[in-house]
Amino acid sequence: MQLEQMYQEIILDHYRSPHGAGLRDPFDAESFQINPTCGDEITLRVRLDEGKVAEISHETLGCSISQASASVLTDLVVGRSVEESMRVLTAFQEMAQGRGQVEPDEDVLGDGVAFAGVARYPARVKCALLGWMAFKDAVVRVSGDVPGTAGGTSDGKDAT
Amino acid sequence: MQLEQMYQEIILDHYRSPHGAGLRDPFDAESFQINPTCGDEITLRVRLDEGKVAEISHETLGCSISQASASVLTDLVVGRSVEESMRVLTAFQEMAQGRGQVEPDEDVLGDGVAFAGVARYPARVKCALLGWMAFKDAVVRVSGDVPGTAGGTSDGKDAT
Amino acid sequence: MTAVDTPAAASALDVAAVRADFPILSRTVRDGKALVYLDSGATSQRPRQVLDAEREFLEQHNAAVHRGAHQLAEEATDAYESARARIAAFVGADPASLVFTKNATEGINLVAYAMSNAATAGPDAARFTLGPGDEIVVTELEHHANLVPWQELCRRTGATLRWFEVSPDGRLDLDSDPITERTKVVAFAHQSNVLGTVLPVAELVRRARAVGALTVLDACQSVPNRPVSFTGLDVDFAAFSGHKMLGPSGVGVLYGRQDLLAAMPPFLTGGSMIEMVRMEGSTYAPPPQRFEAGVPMTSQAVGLGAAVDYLSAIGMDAVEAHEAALTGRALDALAEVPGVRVVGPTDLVDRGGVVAFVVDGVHAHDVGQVLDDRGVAVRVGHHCAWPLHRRFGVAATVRASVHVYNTPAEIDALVDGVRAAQKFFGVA
Amino acid sequence: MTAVDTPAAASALDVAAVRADFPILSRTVRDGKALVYLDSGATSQRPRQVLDAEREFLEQHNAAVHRGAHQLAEEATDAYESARARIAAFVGADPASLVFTKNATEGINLVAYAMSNAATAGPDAARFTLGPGDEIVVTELEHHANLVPWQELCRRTGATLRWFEVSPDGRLDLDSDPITERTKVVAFAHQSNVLGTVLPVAELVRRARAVGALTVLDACQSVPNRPVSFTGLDVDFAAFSGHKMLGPSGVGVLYGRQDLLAAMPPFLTGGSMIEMVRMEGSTYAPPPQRFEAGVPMTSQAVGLGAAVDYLSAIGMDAVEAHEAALTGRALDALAEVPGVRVVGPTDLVDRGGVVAFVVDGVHAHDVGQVLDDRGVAVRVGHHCAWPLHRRFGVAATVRASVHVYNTPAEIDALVDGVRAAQKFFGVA
Ligand SMILES: Cc1ncc(COP(=O)(O)O)c(C=O)c1O
Ligand SMILES: Cc1ncc(COP(=O)(O)O)c(C=O)c1O
Repeated sequence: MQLEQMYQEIILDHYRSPHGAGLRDPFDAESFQINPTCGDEITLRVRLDEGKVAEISHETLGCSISQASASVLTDLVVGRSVEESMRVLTAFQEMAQGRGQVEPDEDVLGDGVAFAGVARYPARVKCALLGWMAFKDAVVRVSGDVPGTAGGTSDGKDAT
Repeated sequence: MQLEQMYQEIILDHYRSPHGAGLRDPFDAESFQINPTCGDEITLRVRLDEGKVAEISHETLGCSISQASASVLTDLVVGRSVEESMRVLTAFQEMAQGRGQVEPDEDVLGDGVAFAGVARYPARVKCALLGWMAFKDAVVRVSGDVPGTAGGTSDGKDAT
Repeated sequence: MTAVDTPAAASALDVAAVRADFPILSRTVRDGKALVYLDSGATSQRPRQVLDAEREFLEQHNAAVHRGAHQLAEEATDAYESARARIAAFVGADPASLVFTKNATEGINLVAYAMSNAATAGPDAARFTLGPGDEIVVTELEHHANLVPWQELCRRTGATLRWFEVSPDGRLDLDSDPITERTKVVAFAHQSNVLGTVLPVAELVRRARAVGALTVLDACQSVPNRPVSFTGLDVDFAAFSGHKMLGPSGVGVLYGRQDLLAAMPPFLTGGSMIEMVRMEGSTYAPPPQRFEAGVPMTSQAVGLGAAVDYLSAIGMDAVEAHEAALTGRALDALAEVPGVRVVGPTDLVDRGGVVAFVVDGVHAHDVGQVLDDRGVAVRVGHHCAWPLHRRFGVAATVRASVHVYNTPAEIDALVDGVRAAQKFFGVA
Repeated sequence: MTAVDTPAAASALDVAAVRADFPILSRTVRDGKALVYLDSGATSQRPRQVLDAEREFLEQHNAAVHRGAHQLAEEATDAYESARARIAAFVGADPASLVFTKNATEGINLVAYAMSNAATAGPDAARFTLGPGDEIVVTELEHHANLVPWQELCRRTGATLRWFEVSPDGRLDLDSDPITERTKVVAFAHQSNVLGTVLPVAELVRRARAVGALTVLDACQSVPNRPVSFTGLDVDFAAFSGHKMLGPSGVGVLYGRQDLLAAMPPFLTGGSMIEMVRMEGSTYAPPPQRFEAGVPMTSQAVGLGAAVDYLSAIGMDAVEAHEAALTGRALDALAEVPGVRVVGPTDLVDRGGVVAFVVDGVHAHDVGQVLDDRGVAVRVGHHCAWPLHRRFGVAATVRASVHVYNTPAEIDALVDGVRAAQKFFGVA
């Protein structure tokens, strides 16, 4: 059974009690993203403070993967500088889109490495990225541009 | 060589010296028909007299089959009643569309039976029918309807 | 709602013999699990008879149809037109009323675009013109393919879209009827690709006719699965796809009443659909050629002809009975699983072989993943019927759909898999 | 004009080995005559590598792409997108700039309809809108597929069609240039499907750009026969068909510059091309998905990918050289036959492998019949370029066209057949 490789305990834990769940005030920007194939939705709010990600909150209507991913995102980027958080995002995205070929760096991704198994299921990659794309979009809305990333959703494949 | 079965001497004779060639005045109606696949054209004039086909004249820009067919048409219908001519037309059309399965009646079709070989080449059937469709159309233009035929070009397959 | 309702004809279908015709069914997935293919509502598999027919055509007769005067071109044209004739007989129609398209989506778009083109196409086409004040009626259960083209037609013409609603048990709510004297088109599915509901075609046609509206039937989920006659149903237009009926992808059919096709302006333009072309302007061939611009999907039409022969040899009554038996089994078994809710009718009355459901506490995507891990292929998501999902308050459902090659044991594998998903995610 | 001009690369193509890959070439026609297929300009034949790739896909991986979450759906999606990537590399483009269509005709119509749809599609699409006073420029040598859609676009929008003329030697008459500040689109063939003439793409792009007009390249007769890079040519859009390049029928490609595709409104609408659908209205996915509504021609895309692999393995330089050698041989030999007149350039400069001609005193249809009787398959008629034929004062021509599998002996069989036709009809 390959299921356990995908649904690692860390993922199931985050899914059962997701961090950052529930929308909170105040916030600097909000992003609403959908996955057009399955209709899953996330609303994500971000509050920045002196170039740092001060708070993330989200409401996710989606599968275990998208919920767990939004939770891990919260853990990974809150407290970091916007620039650092974008480096984490890039690393996460590369792993998720890597078809299982990209070796994730646990120092950068922490619990995020648990999603390496998801990368082998192309139909689930969008689930894993939904929250991250919302985060990126929200940051753009605050700051007008995204430091430290190239392209991202603009390749037409991962836009939600 | 199957060529001779298609290009029977009668056909080649009519092709070399077509009857009715050259547009003549006076006429009761004129029809212009084209073959959309090869661009062949015919302009055909008909003059009726007391319910009879008094004269046919035509200018045919087309292959040997379409020219010979217009010539044979002239021979077959001039002097006949409109009604008789339509019976000949129906018989000719049935033979031409018969894929070589319809035994032509020489009493009705005269030299027209020479076109039985053409019927085995579906791409040439339209050539053989071009003049006949012009004749039918011209008669309709004079009389407003065509006695003795059912459908004809309206099946969408042989409209030119 | 039970397998007891199954007509005796079901026995006419020898499923083991049928399965032997489908090479893909003997492959395994996910580390050696037998493939349980329950996604025929998305696309069906092809029997070797269809593959062979297409290959034989390509190895022996391939040429551009309707264009050449050599022997191959004759043979190719004959094969293409013979396929049209056999497919026409299969759906109770005249060959001249069938237009080959790339899929059903193109067929529906063809009608919608012809209607907006009517605005500039002269008096013959006047009956197709639409403008502000005119209305188009669809239903809330439509596949996007029979919804978005009408939204876009409204955008182009200024007409307004209205719709029938769906009742909680997954039936069309006939009381929500928005048809009025302003209605010009009524477009609806023969069978929902999510609920399985078969719509009351005769009644909808009657209501549309009463106000002089044209009817457009989305027959994607009916032609593959039961006997259908378009002339019998008396619809004006109908569309279906080859790939859902054991035929090739890349080919579909638009049926149109001949007098309507004859008056309708063209959609795609180019080669083979013309009567006369000058730089200054062109005139167009009679239907169906008028609507088949360019080199067509020749071998695919031949393959679809072979698919229709294959289905006819089984008999569409037997196909329908077989699918009803499987559907009944699935509905019965899922009803036994606590926490599983079928979206759509739970009996077999006016209902076809697609079963969509939700599992409380487990997202459809996660259910699908567990099923996939066990070799069971279903579809998860909104199945291109997003408004319908919204109406039922769910983002996504799991959908199992059957065809001639499915077995009762495969239904059991599905239900076992659903229980396993509940267990894996700790909700049972 | 002679075979002496042939690049040395021609030797790279082992025609006997190539022929062995094409099952249809070993069949006979008309009572046992060897098939001499000189109609590849209409549609080419398929090597078994293409047939096998499609069959392997259908027997092992077939599923609806971009829609399922099970293993087959993953594999099918990978195969489909891998084909897109390989085809993109073949034409020097990014995969995201390639849209799969059913044929080139649909691709050109897509651009034309997107432009009329722009009128009601909001500010993003404003750059595509057309109206009275705007002009579209084509040429007199276009295939109907690159003429009639523009005539119809003019009809829908009130824009005006203008065209380049053709000189007596079958070249584009650049002095007849109708491009002005009013020109919004310049659409032209890369190579004429009748004359064989290769158009001066760089010069036409330069002139179009100078006035801010979009360029649309009909690449149907170039992509199959020589190395082509759309980004190198710097056109805005380009279209071609699979069936002319050893690939399946029912699949074609539209190339579009990514920034243009991103701003362009959709054409066909339905499943798989949406972002969000509500009954009240919908939003659309980014390209290329936005332009691929419905279940696509999946196995056909896979087959086209295999065709591109096959051509690449031979090498497009070798293909071009091989065809040039055959064309040179045909031009030389026909020049020796009194009463035969080639319509189009009589040398190999900027000229591809289609040779159209008339025979004094014998109608093209009759020449074609004699050739067919000898097993030689050519096309007769106006080849969907009726205005061009009118410009040369002929109703119909005979057209021979070559591809990788043709041999010098087949060219000789053509020329012998032309002489036989003259004899049969008593003009020589
Ligand atoms: C130059 C040219 N353009 C367009 C087309 C149309 O291609 P299709 O019929 O495959 O759409 C053809 C071939 O028929 C062609 O030769
Ligand atoms: C009810 C219904 N309508 C329309 C379609 C669209 O068919 P296609 O994608 O083959 O055009 C489908 C299948 O996807 C369907 O199930």
